[in-house]
Formats: sequence, structure tokens, C-alpha cells
Amino acid sequence: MFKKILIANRGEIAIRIIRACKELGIGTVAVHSTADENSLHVRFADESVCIGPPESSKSYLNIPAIISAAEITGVDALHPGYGFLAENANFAEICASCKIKFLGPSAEQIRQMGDKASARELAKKAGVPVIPGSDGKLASVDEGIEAVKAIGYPVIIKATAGGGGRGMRVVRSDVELRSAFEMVRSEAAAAFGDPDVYIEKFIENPKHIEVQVMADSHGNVIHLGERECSMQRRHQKLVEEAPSPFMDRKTMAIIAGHAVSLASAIGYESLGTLEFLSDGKNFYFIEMNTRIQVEHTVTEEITGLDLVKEQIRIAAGERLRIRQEDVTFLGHSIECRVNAEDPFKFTPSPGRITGLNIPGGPGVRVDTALYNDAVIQPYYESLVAKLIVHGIDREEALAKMIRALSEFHIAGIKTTIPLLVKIMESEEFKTGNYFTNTMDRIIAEI
Amino acid sequence: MFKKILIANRGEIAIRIIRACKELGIGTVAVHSTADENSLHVRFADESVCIGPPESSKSYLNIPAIISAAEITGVDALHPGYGFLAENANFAEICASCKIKFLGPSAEQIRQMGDKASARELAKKAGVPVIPGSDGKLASVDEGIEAVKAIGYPVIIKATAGGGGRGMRVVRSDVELRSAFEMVRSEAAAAFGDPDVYIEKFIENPKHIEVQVMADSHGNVIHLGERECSMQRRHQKLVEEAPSPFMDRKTMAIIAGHAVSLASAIGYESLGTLEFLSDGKNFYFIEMNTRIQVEHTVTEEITGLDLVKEQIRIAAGERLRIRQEDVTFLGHSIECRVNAEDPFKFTPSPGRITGLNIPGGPGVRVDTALYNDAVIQPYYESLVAKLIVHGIDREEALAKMIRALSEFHIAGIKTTIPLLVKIMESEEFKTGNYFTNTMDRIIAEI
Amino acid sequence: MDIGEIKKLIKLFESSALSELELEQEGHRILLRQGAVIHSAGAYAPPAVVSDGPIGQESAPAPTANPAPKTAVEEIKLTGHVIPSPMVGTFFRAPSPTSPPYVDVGDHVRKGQVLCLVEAMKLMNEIESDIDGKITRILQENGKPVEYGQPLFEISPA
Amino acid sequence: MDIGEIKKLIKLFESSALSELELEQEGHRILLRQGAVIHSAGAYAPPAVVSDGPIGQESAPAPTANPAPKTAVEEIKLTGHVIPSPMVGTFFRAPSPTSPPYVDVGDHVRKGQVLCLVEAMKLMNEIESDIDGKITRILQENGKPVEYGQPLFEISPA
Repeated sequence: MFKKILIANRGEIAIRIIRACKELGIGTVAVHSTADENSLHVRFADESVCIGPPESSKSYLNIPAIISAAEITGVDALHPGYGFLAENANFAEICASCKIKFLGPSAEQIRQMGDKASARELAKKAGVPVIPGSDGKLASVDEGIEAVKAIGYPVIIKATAGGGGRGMRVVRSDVELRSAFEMVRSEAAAAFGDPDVYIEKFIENPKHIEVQVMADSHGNVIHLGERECSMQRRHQKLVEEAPSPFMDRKTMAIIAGHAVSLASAIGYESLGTLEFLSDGKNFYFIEMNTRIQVEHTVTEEITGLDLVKEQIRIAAGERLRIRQEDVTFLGHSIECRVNAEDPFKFTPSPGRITGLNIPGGPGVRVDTALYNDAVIQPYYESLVAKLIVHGIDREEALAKMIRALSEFHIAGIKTTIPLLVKIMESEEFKTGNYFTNTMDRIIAEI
Repeated sequence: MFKKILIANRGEIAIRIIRACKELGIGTVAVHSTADENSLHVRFADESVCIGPPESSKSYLNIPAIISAAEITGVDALHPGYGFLAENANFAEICASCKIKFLGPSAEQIRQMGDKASARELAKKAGVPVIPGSDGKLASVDEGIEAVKAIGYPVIIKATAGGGGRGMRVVRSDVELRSAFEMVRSEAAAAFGDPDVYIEKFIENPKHIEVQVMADSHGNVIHLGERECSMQRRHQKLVEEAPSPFMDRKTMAIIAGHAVSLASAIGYESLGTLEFLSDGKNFYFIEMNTRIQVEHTVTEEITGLDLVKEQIRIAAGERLRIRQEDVTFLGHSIECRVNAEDPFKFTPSPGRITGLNIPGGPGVRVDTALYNDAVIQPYYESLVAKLIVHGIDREEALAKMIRALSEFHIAGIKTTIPLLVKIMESEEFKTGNYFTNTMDRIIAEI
Repeated sequence: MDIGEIKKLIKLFESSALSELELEQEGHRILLRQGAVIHSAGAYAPPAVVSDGPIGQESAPAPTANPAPKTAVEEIKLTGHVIPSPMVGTFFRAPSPTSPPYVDVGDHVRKGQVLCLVEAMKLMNEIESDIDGKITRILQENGKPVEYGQPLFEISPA
Repeated sequence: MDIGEIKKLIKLFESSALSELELEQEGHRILLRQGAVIHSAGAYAPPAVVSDGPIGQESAPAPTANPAPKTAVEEIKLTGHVIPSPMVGTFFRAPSPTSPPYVDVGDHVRKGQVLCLVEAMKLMNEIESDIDGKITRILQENGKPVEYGQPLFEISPA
């Protein structure tokens, strides 16, 4: 096992990793920018090193500074957390060349799955469904109509060079396709300097479902069930739960099986998450995250496993301690992300915490770096706390979340707590009948 | 189900009960003394009523004031918590006569089990072993020697009128018994004005083991396993865990069976705890607590059940929702009691909280009424927080407790946290090989 | 104290780490507060933890819904001698629904004179005046619940 | 009581461990409060959360064990011009183990003159003076790690 691990991150995930290390008897080194001098992750680690000024690019994204900190403190492994350098293949490579074990998969696997096109190809090869489409740019509208024959309407026309929701149009018939095709092409030419477009199956009310996998260096791969992540605003997850209240168990078992196949096919090693879109019946692989996720907590709650500890054990070369058939799912778990933001305008709200009450009691877990008098910095992402509940069933978990939110008081900054209360009390959430577009409806109503 | 419940208690247990009510959709009324005006239990309840001045006798023990508060707020049930009026049969009777459902067993059952002699008789009748002894005062030393023949040495000679550890002597042979008999009699005469003595089997290194039972009003009685409570100082529990690391599973199953028999025999209804002393092989019923216990939390952690909710459901006339064979035990849980006391002198340490960090993360639960700027009152018991951990096994739970204690910072008052750290790090606790006399050893070493 | 002085005081206060500043001089009184923590200096101040802070937590639920009379009374500044309720119960101004009240505003009362009843557990408890004086205010409504320590009457001592 | 006096009083109060101060004199009354939240005004003040409080938590473990040099340096009052380390790494006073150091205390240095090396990722980075002056202190030990921003040299400007 490792003797000392450097945590190349900050905030709640740095504390999460420090806790796992402490419980495993592993020493910890925190790195921090000058802005984070008084942060809890610095306080809770055994050692700390200041690596740069507040800007992420000069501190938490500063590879030479982090490697240098690892060298002067003599660590034998490094945990990147999520965000920052967690999916940076070059960083993983540099760690390896410095004989520092990177707590994640190999640089090659990060590269393979980091590129969407390559991940899609690998998935297809492994027999995992991907969103059907024209597989490349269309030379003409007739080629488009030909492509639709195989996949059926509705489809979405997308600019090859597009992104961020621009340069796309949903069409539901040949007529609409004919009229929209040239329009999207000229828009794309104007916006991105490239008129090329392709088409893809459009999913009306998509669910965002992800599957947690865990793979050791001895070829063992298991899954730990799914997480329901459809409550999103602009692709930012706000609430996650496990299991999904919407997906039927039979379909979920098939999806989980595909996740394991794909991870096995690429010889994956470490924790990983495979993301799928589903309309309830059909499902399509969209991408893989080769790191610990923010929402790993809900999986921990229903499986009783400590994913960060498992990740460390895998990196140390240990075999998985459980087989697929030993994984049991107990009850229901929900996570709410509390961000330092105006709850309805979503503008960031940094500042000093002037009053704090953290919820507690049975089935309530809080992962946070907050403390009374802490300063929420404007330089980093706005997540300040994760509130996680675990109940014997979804009904109890939901009641518990509403109760816990009512006890959560953070003064001095604005937070998304009022929005989270609205989500929890919405009809859609109560019934579990929500999709990636549900948040738009909830926000519109406010 | 009840519409509104009055909580006739304060501190963490009042909050615990309010949380259960909220999650069940039941309204809550807090009562409080003038000293507790700003307490969290008052803040978290839907309504609150000031019932008297700081002294317990005039507020939390003031039956007319509490009943009056129940009447003006129109509650249909009352939860007494633990301590205060929780095992006061008269109070249970008055509640019943005022048509307020008392959340506990009937007044008669409280009386039966509240009197140690009567509880012992009931246990014997139900075939549950009790500590063997002379069953009443001894007329002469020869009667004593006769009585020992049935039970064997060592025995303890105790003054019938004694208590609090005074007027008792352990003897290991007829010779010792003869020499000590008259000595204890004269001591007893001097100290209590009554020379009568009796003898009882002496257990060398006793374990204090208790069994949680749950009985509905339809005759269903189940147990939820044991709690190990041997880490005590002067009969005050400091640390509890479940399951017991010392008792073998076969013996425990027999003890639990006896607990269920006894509860069934008296037609018990509500939650209850049966306490046993054991030397590992033999075990003896000593008393029953007819209320929720401080340490109910560790049972909740390993069973996944919410005992306070179950207690409320039972009082509302519902049937138990699980059968004995549905009860599953998962992992290991430890509770540490954090008291506002000098950790080594045990003198109370009331005062204002000037800094607070509550531990969090996976498997950590805190039940407390603490907040930054709260004032710990000198009028009430010194328990200020319960820190509970749950791990996949005892080793993980112990590592987690040490980690969590290191994150728990309470400034402005002294607490027992440093003592708890010493207990967790002691060889006896690590191996699970500790007894009700182990704390004396740990304290002596400090 | 003029606006200029107040302005200076506020500036000074804002740049300090204080949470509260109260200044009384020459018949003027000024109270400054900052930070979410302190709401009111009185005994009824809510704890820091549930305060909304300057920015407010719009939908954070009000943690306590006290029975109505308490809140109402808190807003009244009591200057005279106060008779508090010695117990929790229901406040009655008269011995029976058809009788006239024991006392009314403006009445002169003697020490030991019964002012009202507080019913607790079906028992009517007579509440007496502990001084001679004139009733200046009756602070609770007939037939409504009162808590321990809540003011019932204000009396101007004779 | 004028603003100047109040200012002094606030300063005194802030430097104390008091949570409340009330002063009444010659018809003036002033009340100051500070919450539990604020401990010390300095930038390096430990957060409230890990402070031990006036009474101390005897066996509560020290939450941070920083590498030794940092702690040592923080205790020194730096009065002159400071050259901080622009990066994390290892501090070397000489280009090689057998060479003499680039500079010593008392040496006069010119802007742009190399003062030391900081090794990061096997690369030796030359650290130059940004002013003319005299070296008054060397604040790190040869061969020991330095953090970003840690002071390396104190220079008395020429």
C-alpha cells in the first residue's frame, strides 16, 4: 500500500480523499493556491504545499508545480480528484515518468475515452449501442434522407464544427429535413467557418443514466449499479440519485452489462463511469469519465462501499475484494449539490461564511469544505457542499432530503438551497418522471 | 397516524425526534425552559412553548406545565425521549387520562420493569437467567455458605439497603466469607441503619450487553440485535458499539431469544432494551429500559431502520413492518458520547461555543444540538453530541471514528473528545477485549 | 448626532470586526449591526444558526412558528411593572364567561388582588398582583394560551 | 465620546478576547459585540474551526503539519525587500555542491544578478534579484524544499 498520497485538488473532494487516506493509514499532502491557505483541506492533511497564486492555471492546473510538490514531499502516489487535471492524459504520463502512481487509469485509456469520436468507435466495436446517425458529414440532403431511413425521425442536424448548443436543428419529416438542411449549413458556415453537417437520432425526453464500474489490474471488472443524473441545467448536474426511479430493472441490467463489456474491452483499470442517454426503452452510450465523479456518494450509500478507498486499493495493485454477485443494493440515496450561486439567476456568489448550520441525524451525510468564517473564493467552481441522504426507500430518502435542506443554513453567501427545495417538492421529482429538460420547466415556473 | 407530537425533552434527543416527525409529516411542538429559549430543538420544531425556569424540576420535570403545553397546542401524542419523565409511570398515566398518547409502553409496564425486584421476578418466571444469589437477606453466615453451594465462588456480599458501590465485599472462599460477613453487616448498620446483607454471584470481568426489542400492539415482538456497552465510567456509558466484538454469535442468539421471551411474557408494547451482564459464556438479565436509549443509533446504523419512526408507528397502532427473519445486520457501528466535561477530571464545563467543526463524509453521523454561539447550560446533563460511525467491518469503523474525532473541534468549552481518542487508541478497545472495569485502567494511566 | 457623524460611525463600524454597536448619548441612541449572527439583543434573540443573513435565504423555511401572542407582545416596549405568567396555561380575565373581568385598564389594584386566572390541567389558578398600582396595559387576550414567563399585565406602581 | 475615542475603544475591544463590552459614562452608553466567528484580523489567522479556543482541546491533534521551513520563516519579521520563491521546488545556494554560494549575507547585489537556484522537475531555475541592494538575510536552508511565495532573501535596497 502507498505510504503518502498527494491530493492535487481542493474543496470537498480533497477532503473526501484525505478522509479515505486517513482511514487507510496513508499520509496525505495537500497542495493549495495562496487563496486557499486557510482551507479545510490544508488543515486536515498531514502536510501542505503552496503551489501558486489563486488562478487555477497557475496553481491547481500547474503541472510542474504539482509534480515539484510531489517530489519535495516524497509521495508515492497522487490523486487528481475530479476536474482540474483529473482527465489530463499528459499529466498522468508525467506522473508515471516521475514514478508517482497516478490514481486513475493509464494515460492511454484516458486518451482513448477522452476523445468522443474514439470512445464511440470503441463502443461500437464492443457491441455497445451508440446514438445512431450518419457517421460523418453529409454530402447532400438526399444522403441525409437516406441516412434517416435506417434510424427514423426525429433526428437532429448538427454542425460538425459546432458545439455549445449552437448550429443544430431538430426535424421530424423529410419535408422539414429538406427545408432545414441548407439553413443549418449556412448557419454553420457563418458561425464556425465550416458548412459541414451530420445527423443523429434525436431523443425526445432523454434520461441521463450513468453506470459506475470498478476494474482492477488483474482483469476483474464489476459494476456498482446506475446513477440517475437527469436533473440538469445546461449540462450541469444539480441532483443525482441511485437507483434510477424511472428505468426498469431489466433494461438497467442490460445497460450495466454493456458498461462492463466496454470497460473490459479496453482493459480498463480504476474507477470509471459510463454515461448513457435513454428514452426508457432504448439506450445509447455517450461518453466515459475516467475518474471519481462528484456524485459517487449515492453509489456508496446504497452499496456500503467506500469508492475512494477501492480506487486507492486498485491503484496499489490489489484485486477487487468483491465479485459482481456480492454487490448488494440497499435502499435509496439522493445527492443535492449546493452551489455558491444565486438560486434563481445562477450568478456566482463568493464571500465569507457568516453563519452555518450543517444538517445531521440518521441517514444524512454532508461532504463539504465549509466552516464558519470560511471564504468562498471567486476563482474556482461554485460547488460548496454535497448533501447526501440514504433512506430505506425513495419515499423516505425524499422526505429526509427535504428535512435536511430545511436544517441547512449558510449565511454570508447565496446558495442554491432554495432551488433544491423547489426541485425536491416538484411533481416531476416526486414521481421520478423527470428528464434532462425538466429543469427548464422548473426554472421557467419560478 | 398522529397529527402533532409534543417532545417533552431537550438537546440532541429532542432534535432526533423532531427529525423523525418531520420525515413522517407529523407536526412538532417543542417545550423549553427559559434557559433553552435559543436552543436548536426550539428552532427546528413547528411550535414551541416555554414551560418554566431553568431548573429541570420546574420545567422538563414539571408534569402540569408539560401537560398544559400539550393541551394548549392540541397535540395528540407526546414523546418523552430519554431521562427526565421517560420512565415515570405516573406521567404516562396522566398522559393517558388526558387522551394524549404517551410514546412508550403502558404505565403498568413501566412500573413492572422499573422496579428491579419485580423485573427480576418476572424474568425468572419467563425462564430468563438472572444473577444467582441468596434471594433475600441472610439470617446467618452459615445460611450464606449454604447459598454459595448452589452458585459457587466468587460471590459478592451486599447490604440490602446499600447502593452506589458502598456496603459490598467480594469473597472467594468460605474462609473469606466467614471473615467478611460480620464486617459488611456492621458497615451496613453504620452506613444505612440496617445490618441486613445478601449474596450474589460475582462476575469477574463483566460485559454489559443490551438487546434492543421492538413490540407492536398486536403481539409481535422482534429483537434488533445487541449493543456492547461495557465502556463505562461509574455506570455512565461512554462508547457503545454493535455488534459486540467479544460475544460469540451463538451465545448472543440465545441472549436475544431470552430478551424476546421476556418482552413477550409481559405483553410489552413499544421499543425497549433488556440489559444483561455476561462473562462471555454465562449471561444474566439485570434490568429493562422502557424507552429509547441514547445509543439506539448504532442499532439503526447496522439494521438500516429508523427506531424513532418505528416507535411512533407502533404507538399509532401499526403492525411491525418487518419480521424477525427480515432483520439484517450490515457492517459495524460505534458511537462516542461527547460530553461538556473536563476530559480527565470529569468536571462539568458549561459555556458558550466559540468555534465548531462537525465531522462529515461517508459513514459519519452526528446527532447534536450544538451550533456556533450556542450556550451549554449548567442545569442539564453534559451530553452535547453523539458521534456515530458505520463501517463495512469493525476495523473500518474504528479507523473512521479516529478520523472523525480528529475533525471534531468544539471551542469555548472542554469536552471528552481527548478521552474518547484515548479509548479508541487503547489496546483493549482495538482488540474488543474490554469490560465494565476497563475504563478505570484507562483513566489510571492518564 | 448628525448624519455626517452617523455616516462616519457606520464607516468605522463596517471596517471593524464588530457584529453589533450600540451608542447612547445626549438622548440619542443608535444601534448598528452587521453579519448574519445577531438579531436582537433581547432574551428572545434567535440563535445565529437560523438567521437569514443580509442576503436572505429566500425559501429557507422559518424555523419556529411560535404561538401568536408571544410574537405580538415582543414588539411592545414595556416600561412599567410587569406581571408575568407563572405557568403555562390558558389566560382568563374573568372567573366565568358571564362575569365581568377582574380588572380593566385604568383600574387601581392592591398587592394581593386577583388580576386573572390561568387554567392549567383543568385547574384555575388565580394570579395576584405583587404591587399596588394602576393597570396600564393588559397584554394577553382572554381565552388564549400563555407560556411560562409571558407578560400578562403592565402596572404603573402607586 | 467622539469618533476618535470610539475608534480607540473598538481597537482595544477587537484585540481582546471579549465578546461584549458595554460602557456607560456621563450620560453616554456604548455597547460593542463581536460574534464567535471572528478570531483575529491577520491574513494568516487560522480559521475559527480549527482554533483551540481559550481553554484548549488538549489532545486535539494539530490539523496541519507544514513542512518545517515555512513555520520557521513565518515567525521572522521581515522588514526589508523580500525575494519570494516564484515556484515550488528545492532551494540551492550554489550552482553545484562544490561551488561557492552565489551570494552571502552582506554581499551587494545588482538587479538581475542570480541569487540562487530553485530546482523543480529536475530543472534548475535561476532566481535573480529584482533590485540593487545588500543581502541582509538568507531565509531558506540549502537543499531544502520551498513553497510558492516563500521568502528566500531579504535585501536592504541600495
